[in-house]
Amino acid sequence: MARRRLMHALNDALVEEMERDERVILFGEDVEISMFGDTKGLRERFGPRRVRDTPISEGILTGMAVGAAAAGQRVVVHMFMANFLYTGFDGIANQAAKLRFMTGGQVRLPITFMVLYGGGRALGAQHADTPFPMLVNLGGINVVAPTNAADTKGLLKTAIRGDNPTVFFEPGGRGGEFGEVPDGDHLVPFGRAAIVRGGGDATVVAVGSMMKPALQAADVLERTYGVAVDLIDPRTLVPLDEDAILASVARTGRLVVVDESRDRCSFASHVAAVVGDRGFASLRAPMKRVTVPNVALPYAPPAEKPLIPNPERIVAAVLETLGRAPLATP
Amino acid sequence: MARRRLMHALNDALVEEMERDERVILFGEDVEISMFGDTKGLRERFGPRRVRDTPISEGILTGMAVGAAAAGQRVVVHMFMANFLYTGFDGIANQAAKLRFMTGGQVRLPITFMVLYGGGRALGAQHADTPFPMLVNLGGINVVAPTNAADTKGLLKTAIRGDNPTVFFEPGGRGGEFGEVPDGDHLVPFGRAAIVRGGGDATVVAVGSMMKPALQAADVLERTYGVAVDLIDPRTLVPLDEDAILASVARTGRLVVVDESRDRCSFASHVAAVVGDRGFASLRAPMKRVTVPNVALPYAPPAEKPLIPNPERIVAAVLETLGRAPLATP
Amino acid sequence: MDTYAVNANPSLDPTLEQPTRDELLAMYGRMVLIRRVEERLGDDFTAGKLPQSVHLYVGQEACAVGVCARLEDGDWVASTHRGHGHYLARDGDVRGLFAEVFGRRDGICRGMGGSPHVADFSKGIIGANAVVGGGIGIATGAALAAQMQDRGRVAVCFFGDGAAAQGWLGEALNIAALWRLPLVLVCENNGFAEFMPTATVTAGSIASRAAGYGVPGVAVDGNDLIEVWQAAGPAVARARAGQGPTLLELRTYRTRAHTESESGFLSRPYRTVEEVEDWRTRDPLPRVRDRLSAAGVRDDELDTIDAEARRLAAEASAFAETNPWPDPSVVYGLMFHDQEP
Amino acid sequence: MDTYAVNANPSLDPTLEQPTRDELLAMYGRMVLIRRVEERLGDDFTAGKLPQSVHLYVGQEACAVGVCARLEDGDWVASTHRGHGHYLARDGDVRGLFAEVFGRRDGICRGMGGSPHVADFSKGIIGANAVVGGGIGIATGAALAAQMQDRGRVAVCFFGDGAAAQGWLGEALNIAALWRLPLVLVCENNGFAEFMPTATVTAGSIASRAAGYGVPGVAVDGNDLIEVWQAAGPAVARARAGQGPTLLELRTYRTRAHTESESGFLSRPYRTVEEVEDWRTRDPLPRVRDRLSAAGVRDDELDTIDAEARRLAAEASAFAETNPWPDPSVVYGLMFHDQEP
Ligand SMILES: Cc1ncc(C[n+]2csc(CCOP(=O)(O)OP(=O)(O)O)c2C)c(N)n1
Ligand SMILES: Cc1ncc(C[n+]2csc(CCOP(=O)(O)OP(=O)(O)O)c2C)c(N)n1
Ligand SMILES: [Mg+2]
Ligand SMILES: [Mg+2]
Repeated sequence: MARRRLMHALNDALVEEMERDERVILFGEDVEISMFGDTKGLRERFGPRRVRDTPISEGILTGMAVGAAAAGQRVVVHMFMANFLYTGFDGIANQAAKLRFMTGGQVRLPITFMVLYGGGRALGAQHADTPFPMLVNLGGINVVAPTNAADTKGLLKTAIRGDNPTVFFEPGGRGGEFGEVPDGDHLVPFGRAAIVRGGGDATVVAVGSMMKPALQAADVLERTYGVAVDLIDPRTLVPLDEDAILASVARTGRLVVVDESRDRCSFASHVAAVVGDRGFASLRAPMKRVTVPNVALPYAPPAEKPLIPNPERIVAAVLETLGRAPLATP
Repeated sequence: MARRRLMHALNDALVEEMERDERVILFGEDVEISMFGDTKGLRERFGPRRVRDTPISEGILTGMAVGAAAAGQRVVVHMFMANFLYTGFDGIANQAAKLRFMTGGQVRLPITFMVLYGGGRALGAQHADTPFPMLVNLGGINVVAPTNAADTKGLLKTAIRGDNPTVFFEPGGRGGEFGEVPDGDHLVPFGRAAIVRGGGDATVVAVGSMMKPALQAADVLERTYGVAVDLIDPRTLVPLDEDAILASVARTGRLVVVDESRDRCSFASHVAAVVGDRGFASLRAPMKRVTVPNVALPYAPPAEKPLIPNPERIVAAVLETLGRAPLATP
Repeated sequence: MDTYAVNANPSLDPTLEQPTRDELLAMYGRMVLIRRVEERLGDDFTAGKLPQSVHLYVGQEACAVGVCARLEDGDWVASTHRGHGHYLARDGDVRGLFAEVFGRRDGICRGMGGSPHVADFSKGIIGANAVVGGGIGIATGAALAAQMQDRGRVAVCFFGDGAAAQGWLGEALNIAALWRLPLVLVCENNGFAEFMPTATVTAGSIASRAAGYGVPGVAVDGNDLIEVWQAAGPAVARARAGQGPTLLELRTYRTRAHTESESGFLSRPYRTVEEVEDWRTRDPLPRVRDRLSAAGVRDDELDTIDAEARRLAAEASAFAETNPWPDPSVVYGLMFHDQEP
Repeated sequence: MDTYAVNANPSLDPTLEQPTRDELLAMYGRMVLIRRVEERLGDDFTAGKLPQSVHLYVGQEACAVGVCARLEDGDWVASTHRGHGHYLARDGDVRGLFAEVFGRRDGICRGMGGSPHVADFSKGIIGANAVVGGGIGIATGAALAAQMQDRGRVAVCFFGDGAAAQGWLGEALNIAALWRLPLVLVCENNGFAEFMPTATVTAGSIASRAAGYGVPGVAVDGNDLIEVWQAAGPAVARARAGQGPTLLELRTYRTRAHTESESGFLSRPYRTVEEVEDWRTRDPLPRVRDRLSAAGVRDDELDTIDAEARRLAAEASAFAETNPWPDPSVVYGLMFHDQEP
């Protein structure tokens, strides 16, 4: 075990996979100097052929990733902020998600698109989206959103070593939280949720950076209300470990999904839809989504902050599923 | 009343709104000759300044729409197939959906993006997507998907006359179905669902081109099983008439949503999530989604056909919510 | 060749490389095969045998054949919705092509892609894009892979005059020039983007766009096989030698419909009969045939080539027609490698 | 001017139009105001008063001022993440600007946009884009609207050398040339795209990209106000006269950080101290000041301009600091006009 920040875990994963397989290449805007630290030192270590700064041309970077992967490389593309996935969306939605299918399975596309996402840092509407839904909906793209350092490393390694296109959502925030990371070749499989807490009173599914407020909410619920939740980290949105969620709801009968997507067609909506179908028999209360309202994120921090799911909203949602009211805040 | 095909209803709406307001302009690829017939004759009628063929440059067409609208025009852009929304997605997701918000409301953006969508015509994966979810999730874009000629006309007129960006999903198929269209200045408001049938046994929500198989399913259910469904056409996905759906589910306790989006994070998922929250108390059975499985659409018709919601799948889903089994097909 | 140039008539320029008689004969064979395959597919469409309409390559054969004759096994080609010709120019499998266009089980893409997506990695066809211009990024990426792998491979991207308006072209020129990628960008300017004449959607000229990136841009007569071959040679060689990209503009003409179904939906003509007839007089096939005759190839030899092409097309069409449809369940195995969708 | 040209030193060319003394003085005032506002915002950031880091315009003042001096009320300007200068060059409101950058209620965008989105329609600023290159489409659309409305308006797009790599630039050149849109594309080549030197991400030259579309492309010294003004004049006039677009490349330098926070996260330098110092010797402000002195403007007059700019900045900063935050509920009224989100 080693204590690593999220960004270092990302960096470790990149180093290990680039060491392991020389077909792995990395390109993107400013990956050499690395504003966030995730790709720091890679250029020096692996040289200018394998690690390349690119012009600001998201439109073609995604298509290039497809071509380079189809022609035998393992490609990591840093797309910077998730909003720039929109800018390069053709290469993802029309090409990466479909080329294997359209060619009758002739090709493997080992591509990892890395992006930062989410709000809370006064970055303004064009740098703060969490566009899980459009990617999850494509069908042909794996979608990964780790919540801690160990999974960040293990999932990124799985993405790079895998043979399918993946969008990897880096938890935002410079450097990120510290966490214990297992030594050695630590891989985390796709499609297996983590049960972060096993409580039994209600099921809380929290995605990516929403795990932090969800953990805080779980503490408050336990301490203040004596409510012990099952807290589930899906880790990968595609593939999705529906069974882990359903198993928990089968015990709790209650579901709250915490997701930084905007509400309509959010990932939270989809989890609720799955449970409202396959898990309906065990449901004992309305399913709650704690998401970003259907607005863009503003710059002014006091206006931005309440839009992003926070412990208070999560606590209130869980209590509502239990038919209880939050205590008046002092 | 006049009997008009869907494509003619579109054309009528365009003619009327362009007659009514000379600020309305139309551009896009091959809008002059009009492959689908929707924009036919407009160039001749309104001249080469207001109706313009553009180069194949979706990337900038969407951004141009924003600029032209912000500078005082009412803009209709034909984006051809819905898959090309991906190609020009930056202008929609980063610009059209956010410019008003980011400028503190300084601007109105009267933009209508017209697209054809959906499968069933052996057009292949890059011409057959139904990307409702990514648009619905943006928050700042109205999403319209009419099912019949009258609404097609009325909703398109509302979109063009409105002051907000709208993606208008034209029901696919050349020419389209016939339908009765009211005479005069026929406008259909956004956010008001249509109750196509009032049955009471189960609620079926069917979107856009899925209304046709849903109607067929409703017939079969009535004739063969004695089941009378509430059939709801939301007409606009954003804004969404949640109340109409909830009112129906309050009576029926059963929900089936028919949507040509791929399943994960589909519009169907969102409707289920809303009902699984606000309508939970009245639910008496698992909520069913009849959608496209999480795959791309293939070219070979026998492989494509079963992927698209059809009356059989809808009938089976409705019966399942009623705890009944379909009769063995002869 | 470092600047934009339209060669006057280089195929007659004795200082330029000339194909040998055998090379010419081989290229002619491919061109004839493409022509007969396309005509047959046109007939098959008219006869209602195809699931969808098709975009045929008739009139443009010299482009694919002249360029691909310069390629080697292992080189990559990104193709378009009008891609049957590119595939056949890469020694494609005629039956597999027909079966694909018919949407059948033994199509090269198992019936999943269809006419606009005729891709065959075993022949270096790295996707045929129905997103106009979508191949540009893919080819640029393939060129990057080729550079990494250092085996002298090159990537060629075919795209239309319509596609040249996509911003990706500029992005590709920039990146490929900066990184000296082994990329040849081949614009087949066939006069139309669907029904829009090139001139109404293209400012300046396509070949001249290269100069702004310090990339050679060359325009030649795309209906003249020798010119195409002569322009492609140095471009491919330059790429292979690690000297970076070239933009070729091949000026040709689509003598058939944009899509075979167009007469069914167009309400007015978009070009004159005279224009089409005029271009037919510049048909690329007879020009090569004449040259071969002049070089002493007998008429009956040439007729045999033609007959054999017809036979292959007819045989493949019959094969495709009786080939089974794909099993619908196959779709679930194709989204991901080794992973459920 | 129909081809790519770098003027040697046109500001000294007596055959070119020269600004009057008053015009020059007015432009100088704007430049000084921008400089002092930016310095003040830099200090405010360092003092921890801003919600986020800022991209300052220091060193580039001649670009915005020289171009905008050629504009009229009603003309449109699409701006960038480095947009404070463009706004002030359009006679922007200093208090409204500060309040916006502070994220406050009385900011020009009500605190919703912040520093990278300093837009003010009343001054013709049609959005400031934090999507690099995102203004290109918007300006092209505004130019189309201007053409439709036929009032001689023009649209100007400012964008960086980094943004020039976005394919949108080629798309805009093509469409604007075809339709003769009243568009002036102004690339401020300040040497870097974030931390990537222009040369590593730009093949050929930016101004020369215009030629491929038959559009004039001109590169001038962006640190020389007169040169910028001289290049912008004909470009704006051409647009206004309905003759179509022009691409200007203004070669300048960013003497401050890419983003004021960069020293906090960069692990290594991306340029030398000498390079920055060298460019400081070419600071656009003293060059204009010298000229004004030579034209007889007294030092104390010039000093007063400077003092007044400082005062305005300080006053606006103090205003912003005490201005209330926006009411969080305001967000729900801003997604749509007259419609709930
Ligand atoms: C991104 C995109 N936009 C629009 C279309 C619709 N479309 C199909 S073919 C075509 C014209 C293509 O013209 P060109 O590139 O010249 O190729 P050609 O058909 O002439 O071979 C268009 C616009 C498309 N397939 N993809
Ligand atoms: C589409 C997009 N890609 C990447 C970024 C991240 N980014 C912010 S500023 C910048 C550099 C812009 O360079 P340039 O256009 O030269 O403008 P400058 O900052 O030099 O004024 C980049 C890459 C972005 N904001 N938008
Ligand atoms: Mg063409
Ligand atoms: Mg720059």
